[in-house]
Amino acid sequence: MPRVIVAAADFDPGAELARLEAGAGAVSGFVGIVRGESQGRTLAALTLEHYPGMTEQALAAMAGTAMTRWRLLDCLIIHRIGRLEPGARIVLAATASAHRGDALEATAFLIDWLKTDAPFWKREDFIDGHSEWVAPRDADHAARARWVLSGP
Amino acid sequence: MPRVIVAAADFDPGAELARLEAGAGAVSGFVGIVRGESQGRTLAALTLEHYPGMTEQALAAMAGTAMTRWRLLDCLIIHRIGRLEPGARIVLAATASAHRGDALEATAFLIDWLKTDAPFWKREDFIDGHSEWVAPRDADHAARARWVLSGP
Amino acid sequence: MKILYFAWLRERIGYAEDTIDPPASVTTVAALAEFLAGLSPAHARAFADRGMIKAALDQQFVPPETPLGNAREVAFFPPFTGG
Amino acid sequence: MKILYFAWLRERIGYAEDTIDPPASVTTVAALAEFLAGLSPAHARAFADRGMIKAALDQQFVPPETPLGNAREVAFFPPFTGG
Repeated sequence: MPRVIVAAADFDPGAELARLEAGAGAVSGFVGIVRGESQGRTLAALTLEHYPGMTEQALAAMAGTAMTRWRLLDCLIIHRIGRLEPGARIVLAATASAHRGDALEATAFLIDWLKTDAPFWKREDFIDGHSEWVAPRDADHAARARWVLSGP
Repeated sequence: MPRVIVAAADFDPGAELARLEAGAGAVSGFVGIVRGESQGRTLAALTLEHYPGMTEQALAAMAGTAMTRWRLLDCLIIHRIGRLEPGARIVLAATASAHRGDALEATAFLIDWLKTDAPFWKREDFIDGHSEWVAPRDADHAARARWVLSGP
Repeated sequence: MKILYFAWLRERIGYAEDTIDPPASVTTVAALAEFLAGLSPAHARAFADRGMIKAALDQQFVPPETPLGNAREVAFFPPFTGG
Repeated sequence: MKILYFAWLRERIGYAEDTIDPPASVTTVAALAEFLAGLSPAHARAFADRGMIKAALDQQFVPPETPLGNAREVAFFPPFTGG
């Protein structure tokens, strides 16, 4: 059963991956972390906002799509919200399968779709006091398009 | 600095991934696990053999190639040897980068090359007493060829 | 009808939620955005860059020409950036 | 010259290592395999399926036609299967 969590609290990637190991041959995990700079400027924090209800639904739909497109035994998305300082974990996408290809591809799919299709918004607060809302980059849309054009 | 470990001892994926998080924006990890069956027969254990010296060298070269081909901050391969029962971890490949694409692709690269280019041999011991040495599958060679034909 | 604002729309308007009863002439998401832009100078600022604003009807992402129908909750927000 | 056997080669031969001084006529990896196959019935069995056997000279993977040169360690093994 795919699991989806949206919460302010931090998560434990090791414990989550261990939970996916039972009965699997392959477990793949991706952890996204707040970087210390953006566009060459030093970041004080990232603030993540979501749309309660809609966001959880969108992530569940995404996890469901991954379970259908690849032979997965399990699938997990954890996404944090609120104020996150550099070095903090933002997101975990993890999948379990019998064979490695399914887990690796499905994890990349989840991360690419999270960038463009999950109802989250990010504000970058820089140490110089300036703040800016992040717009999705062209590269993110290109990464997502990979999965639309070519089925597994 | 890429790290390479070949050992009988189990490893802690969570602790290893946490170590890669420092300064990174993306950490990707893959854990391979002994499955309970092979070719429809129930497995008692997998026995992994390596070539001391040559194996470590080959893994270090592979990690070095990954560091050169992708923009990685760090890279880790842990591969177990000896008798491993179903459910036991066999291998961990993990990478850290600033952006997600590098970590995800480099991890897939490491796992594909480990299947075909690392001096390891596996014997499957089935519960019916039968034993068989595993030969690399055509699919493994096809997966490896992806990385030879198309540069990142 | 409940109207929700997210990210810089919410910041520009100064709060997260309006409850309004739009006139009968407002039948689509685009027309609703137009109507909301006239509510106050802050709303006008928030809705100025109309091309950058996306919408959801009852938590379903929809294009601007979508009829409001019996929607009870309409949300306006910039493009998503998760992950 | 140290000869190492791995996986089913080791199992068929019954031990992991030979130390031999091959005749001067044995100048390549393939010729060495041929020579080892003649050492005992167990060696003959191990080296029967020559097409399935790979080799390394001083821990460098090499093709069968490679000259032995001054190699001090030659290893024979089936194809790799890690991961």
